[in-house]
Amino acid sequence: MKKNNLNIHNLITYGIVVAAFLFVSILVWTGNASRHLQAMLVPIGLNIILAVSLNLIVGFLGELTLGHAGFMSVGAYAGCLFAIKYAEILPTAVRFPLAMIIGGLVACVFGIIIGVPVLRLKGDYLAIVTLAFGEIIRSIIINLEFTGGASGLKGTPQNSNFYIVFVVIMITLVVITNLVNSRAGRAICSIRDNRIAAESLGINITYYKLLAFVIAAFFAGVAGVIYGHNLSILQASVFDYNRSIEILVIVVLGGMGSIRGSVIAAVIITALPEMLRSLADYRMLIYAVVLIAMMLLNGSQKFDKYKGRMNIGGLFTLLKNKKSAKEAG
Amino acid sequence: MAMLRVENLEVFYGVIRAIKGVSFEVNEGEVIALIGANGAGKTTILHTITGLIQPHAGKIEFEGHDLVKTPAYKIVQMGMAHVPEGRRIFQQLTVLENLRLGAFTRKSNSEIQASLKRVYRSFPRLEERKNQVAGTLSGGEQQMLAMGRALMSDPKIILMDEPSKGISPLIVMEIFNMIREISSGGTTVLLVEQNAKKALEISNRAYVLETGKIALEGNAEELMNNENVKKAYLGE
Amino acid sequence: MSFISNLINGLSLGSMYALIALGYTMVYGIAKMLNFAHGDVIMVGAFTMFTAAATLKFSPAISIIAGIIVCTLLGVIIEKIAYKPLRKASPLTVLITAIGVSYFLQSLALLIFGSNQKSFPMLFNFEPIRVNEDLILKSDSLMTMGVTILIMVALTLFINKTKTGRAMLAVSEDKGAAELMGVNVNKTISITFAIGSSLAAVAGLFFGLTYGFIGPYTGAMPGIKAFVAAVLGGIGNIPGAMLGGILLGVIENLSKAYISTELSDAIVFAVLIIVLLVKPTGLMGKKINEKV
Amino acid sequence: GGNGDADKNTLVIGGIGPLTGDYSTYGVSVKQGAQIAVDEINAAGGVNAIKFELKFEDDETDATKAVNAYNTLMDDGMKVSLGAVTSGACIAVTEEAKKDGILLLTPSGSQKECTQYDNCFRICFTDPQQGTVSADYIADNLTAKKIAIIYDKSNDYSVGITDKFVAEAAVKGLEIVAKQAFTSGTSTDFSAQLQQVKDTGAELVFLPIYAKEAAFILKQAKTAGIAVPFFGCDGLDGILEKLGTDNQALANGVMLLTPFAADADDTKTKNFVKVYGEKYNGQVPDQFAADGYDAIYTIKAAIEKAGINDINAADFNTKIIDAMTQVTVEGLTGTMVWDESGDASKDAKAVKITDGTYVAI
Amino acid sequence: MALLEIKNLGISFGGLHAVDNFNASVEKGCLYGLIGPNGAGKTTVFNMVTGVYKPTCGTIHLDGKNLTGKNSIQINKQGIARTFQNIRLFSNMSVLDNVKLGLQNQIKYSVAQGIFHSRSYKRKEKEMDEKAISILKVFGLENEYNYLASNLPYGKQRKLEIARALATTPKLLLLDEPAAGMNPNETGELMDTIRFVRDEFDMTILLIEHDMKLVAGICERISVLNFGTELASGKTEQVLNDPRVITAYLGE
Ligand SMILES: Nc1ncnc2c1ncn2[C@@H]1O[C@H](COP(=O)(O)OP(=O)(O)OP(=O)(O)O)[C@@H](O)[C@H]1O
Ligand SMILES: Nc1ncnc2c1ncn2[C@@H]1O[C@H](COP(=O)(O)OP(=O)(O)OP(=O)(O)O)[C@@H](O)[C@H]1O
Ligand SMILES: [Mg+2]
Ligand SMILES: [Mg+2]
Repeated sequence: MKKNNLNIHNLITYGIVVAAFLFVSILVWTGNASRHLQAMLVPIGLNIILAVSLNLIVGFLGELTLGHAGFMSVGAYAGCLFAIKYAEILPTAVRFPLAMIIGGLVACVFGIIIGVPVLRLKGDYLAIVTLAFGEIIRSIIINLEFTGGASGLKGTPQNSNFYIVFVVIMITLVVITNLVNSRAGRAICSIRDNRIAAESLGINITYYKLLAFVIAAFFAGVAGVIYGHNLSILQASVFDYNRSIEILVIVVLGGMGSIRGSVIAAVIITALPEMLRSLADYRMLIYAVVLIAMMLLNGSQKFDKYKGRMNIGGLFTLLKNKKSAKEAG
Repeated sequence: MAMLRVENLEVFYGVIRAIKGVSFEVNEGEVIALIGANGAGKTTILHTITGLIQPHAGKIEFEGHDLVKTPAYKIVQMGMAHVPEGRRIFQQLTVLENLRLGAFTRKSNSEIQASLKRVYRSFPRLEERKNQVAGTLSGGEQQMLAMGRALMSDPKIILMDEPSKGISPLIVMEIFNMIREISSGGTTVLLVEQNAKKALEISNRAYVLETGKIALEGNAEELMNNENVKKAYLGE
Repeated sequence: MSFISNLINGLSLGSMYALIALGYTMVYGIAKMLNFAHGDVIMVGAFTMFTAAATLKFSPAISIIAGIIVCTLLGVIIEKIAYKPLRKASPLTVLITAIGVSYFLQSLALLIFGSNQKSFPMLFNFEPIRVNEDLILKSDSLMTMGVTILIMVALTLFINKTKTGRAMLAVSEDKGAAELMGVNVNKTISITFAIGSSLAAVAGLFFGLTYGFIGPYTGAMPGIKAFVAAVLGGIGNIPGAMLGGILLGVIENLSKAYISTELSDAIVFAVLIIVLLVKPTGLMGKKINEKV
Repeated sequence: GGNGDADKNTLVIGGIGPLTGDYSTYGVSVKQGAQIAVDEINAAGGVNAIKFELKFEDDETDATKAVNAYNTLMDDGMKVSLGAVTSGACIAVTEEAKKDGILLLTPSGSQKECTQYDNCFRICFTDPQQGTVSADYIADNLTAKKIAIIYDKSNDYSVGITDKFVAEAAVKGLEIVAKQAFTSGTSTDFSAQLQQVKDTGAELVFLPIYAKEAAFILKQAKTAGIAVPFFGCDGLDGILEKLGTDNQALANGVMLLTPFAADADDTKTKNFVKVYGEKYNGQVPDQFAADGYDAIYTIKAAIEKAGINDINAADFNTKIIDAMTQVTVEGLTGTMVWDESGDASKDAKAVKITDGTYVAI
Repeated sequence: MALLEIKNLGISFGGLHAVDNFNASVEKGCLYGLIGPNGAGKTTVFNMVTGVYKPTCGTIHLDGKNLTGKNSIQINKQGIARTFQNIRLFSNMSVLDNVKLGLQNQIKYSVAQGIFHSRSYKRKEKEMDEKAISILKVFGLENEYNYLASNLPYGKQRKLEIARALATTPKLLLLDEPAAGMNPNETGELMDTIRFVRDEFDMTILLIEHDMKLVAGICERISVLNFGTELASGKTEQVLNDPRVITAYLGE
């Protein structure tokens, strides 16, 4: 019975994404999608991938990191450098997926490097160290010759499109949800809930922490490669800590540990500033106000009653609680 | 007039109705026991009285003042102390600092010193460990500290949530003696206990709580001889 | 000689970081939240003093007081509106809200003052002290250093010796238990923010005086650097913030002078990582043993 | 959709640049300068019965957001794009403009790739041009031989000029005694860099950076007791305004190689500075504003040259793009003509700041 | 030879000798009690046996294997499981998942099999579910398997913690004050459960408890700690009647 619930829950998440994809596709095919909307699809998709993977670290493992953009950047540079080198030699159908895998794997290596301090540090100390790692990576990229330095890396074929992003989103969702619902995922969650108890059960904390970092880094790296293939220029400056924070905002808004929440929040947070363009000068001000308001609705007890409506992840816990309350009598 | 009066108290945790219309009274100078199984709602009631939780409905009066809308810190200033469940001592502060904080609402230094002496007399272990960081005390030591800290405010009424939990037998006796002493010193006591036998021995009256409702009430002796109580709470 | 100059330059940069880190760490230590908007309160303080002195032509003393008052109020108001409702929410929710507040203050300043940087009025006139041809002591830096030390001592005394200070310690550990001791938790946190924000105003003043120019984003980078400094010293620890700030400044300047200006940021961050790997709670942070 | 405007024969010109964030001053300047030109042209009845409308979108200096902005503008009926203010964003936008085949004329995108396609042109100098010209000027006209450079390693403009400058300096026999970097946005303290300048005994400091950071450097240089002259490129324009009236003395002796100087004597500049100040409460336009202004007049010139009088004509794009290589524009930033590469050829003026005014040298 | 052999065990925290020269040997299948005043060092002994603290001196052997200085994870794998004085459940996870985490090292499949939900994932998960439910049944928790652990009432949380420890199929089970906070009735129930676990799973159990009724009722042997050193040890009745134990610990 429980397994069924879980499967249905996951299927709903997949269903939402597929339905949204079909809806947008129809808009595009019928010529009803504005260019602005079409241009936003890839960035939205990227944020979904990034948020879902970051959720593995923040929501499930329970560690705060501010360096997700760092993983994204090493993935992007690795994948794009590969793609530029083989632009003429390999056909897109081979080159692009290969670039994604290379980007993902290189990010994994960095995931391990960054994972090591994770084993010793907690909370805000870890946050600052991951932030520092991200900034170090960025600083080094800017100072290297072959990355194009400050002027950026040019010449990556522009192969990204909405359809590819959709496929990668689905893969990310399936992998992360399946992982979370497996033996390894349970171990990862147990570290979040009570590290000492997990140790007492013989759960290898080191291994699972690194695993979470490596898997999250992989998808961030893949997202980076797609990013690099979406624009004709790749600049290190976009991967600063503000970018990491943006992804973190999505995860928190969507509800920590809620994959579906991350997906929906990614759409909201990416689209919101674009939607506010018509406000011209007041755009960022309103964005800030909306962000604060959303967090207050999300976290304030005063709004507990309405919580489900704002926090997508919360909606489902609320329903679940109601149900178990009923069951309990 | 009752010193503390609770009327038709209703408390919810989200959608869960934890307290379902509880009423009781504590008169000045009494020791009142509140007993009940795990999860009956004893802790919830204490938390609501001292203002850490807002009730859904009902009245709480302390010496004629309405406590429902009164913030917790003001309630303490009115002379109510609470030894909370799980002790809630300040883990990173030393034993002495914890005790000092207990006297936060008091002004006179000499009175505070006197209280400190009294606490040390009751719990010599605390004096031995006065400069130890409280978080590393053993479970029992932490419990002593929590009680000592509450006494530091020289309260009119003290609410205790399972003070004997995790305490070795000898000290349990001491703690109950302490409660007697506190009571004979004029402080009113509202005692929540799993150890019903000991609690009833030292209290004037008692209330039995079952899943958020008062199931039984009466004076302690009566309850001790009540067949249901014997079976359910005294383990006889 | 040039080494001494570089060292002195590092110390003056470090004392600026330390000054900002003090306010940061104070709020963190007591309210247990990373107030990402702290840097932007610095900016507001600087702009208030700018407006008072340059636009409204008030005297320097009044301008400075105005800056401090505005920041103190702002700190308290931000706390009331944005953080207080989130007392029981997860720390991450509060962190994101703080980021939102930071964006808000920046955008507001951009709307009011425009994107162009403003030249900060010289509220005092400092002449650098020339020891000799090569060695120049910047008097504004000396002031910063002095004020920072003063504030550090005052804060330490305040927290350890006063009743409010003790209340703060209690609140920092367990708000519920503090309330049971009769501590007014809301008031205590308000005071914490008031103090933290008034320190931000002081930091804004010295930032303006030292560097001369302010803009809507002036606070962002010092905010991050102060965060780093606070963590380096052991976050929540007041002397630690001072030490962290000074070290950060010195390391930054020496690595610029002797290793590479290109990679100085990376070097600073690498030092931070190494320090934390050796001492996971920062240089002066208490190691908290979790009793099992 | 803004198609309603198009029907009225109004040419929608789309600008993109940072209006918020650390680099917002550049976006704002371009926007304001361009707006003045649009207002002037419309007030004069437009061009061949065509009215101009400027729509300007924020990109926060981010390439993705620039592309989003570009597409928003396309939805709003944009027919000519001002590309983007910063190079990285502009390069990303060139791809889109190429697909759409519209004219892209960036006021300030200085990297080479900003004009990589046939439909892309620019107003400002390219980075390599400035680096070479600066080195030549210093070697040919000044006595300083030992040069220190302070540049912004995170900024492509600054890095681009620096690289060319270093290369040309070697050719011309200048000695680079110090090459000091910083990161814009994160740097306010330049004491280490200046100490280095002092220690190496440089005779001139080359500042291929923007005025915003230069203001900090000049102020700190004075405290550090550095008395050698500073030499900058077009990014340094606006330094007086950035320094503010209190600090104008700091700029004394600063030389810069710029196509635009707000203090120039010609009536065009004077008029522009006046209108700009009136419209934007006393601000003094910088080179970005001038580039924006010139971009609009260049579009006007191209329309006139091509003889377009209906912006909805099918061959609008090809005609206006073709016209770009034929026009000569007398702008605020000099007299410009364009070749196939899309780069404007114009002269740089060397000016020296003396007592708060630019003096040609 | 005894299952658990503790020799000369000692630890100090900054000058404080929390445990000093402690010896005990627990025979296989025995229900062994560890009692003593608050702060005597009982929990500290548990912490050293389970690798949370590293002893300053002494040795710990389980089934002849030296465990001294090993970490918690290794020690659990060698066959020691425990509960904690202050309950440590995975509070945001379901009751079932809590027990399944105990089975983590018993029923295994690879990360990749988990990600791809392979056949063996399905089979092993099913096996885990069944095993976990069967353990929950022992404690009467099978109907609450889907609850969040934190939503269980206190007494059931205590039981769940024992169930979770049992799931790691230990040779030795350490219980730290399992009856704390329970009323006499619940304690009675718990005593039955502990006995049942010992008999059914052929378990050796070492427990800390202040409830003398429980100690006297189920422990076969006990050791008494006082100020970190051993005060007495031996058969339960003997020790509980030892006058030294009465003055130091029991009172009366
Ligand atoms: N924070 C909370 N959120 C949700 N439910 C809660 C919370 N605290 C307590 N409850 C529920 O309210 C009911 C009463 O709990 P309470 O802690 O008051 O019981 P108690 O009588 O003190 O029990 P114990 O003897 O275990 O301390 C229980 O069913 C408990 O599960
Ligand atoms: N990490 C630590 N740092 C410092 N002192 C400690 C630490 N852990 C335990 N102690 C001290 O060691 C002594 C023994 O503590 P322990 O927790 O083992 O007692 P206990 O016998 O379990 O008591 P209780 O029955 O009250 O739980 C206590 O005095 C305690 O203060
Ligand atoms: Mg309770
Ligand atoms: Mg113990």
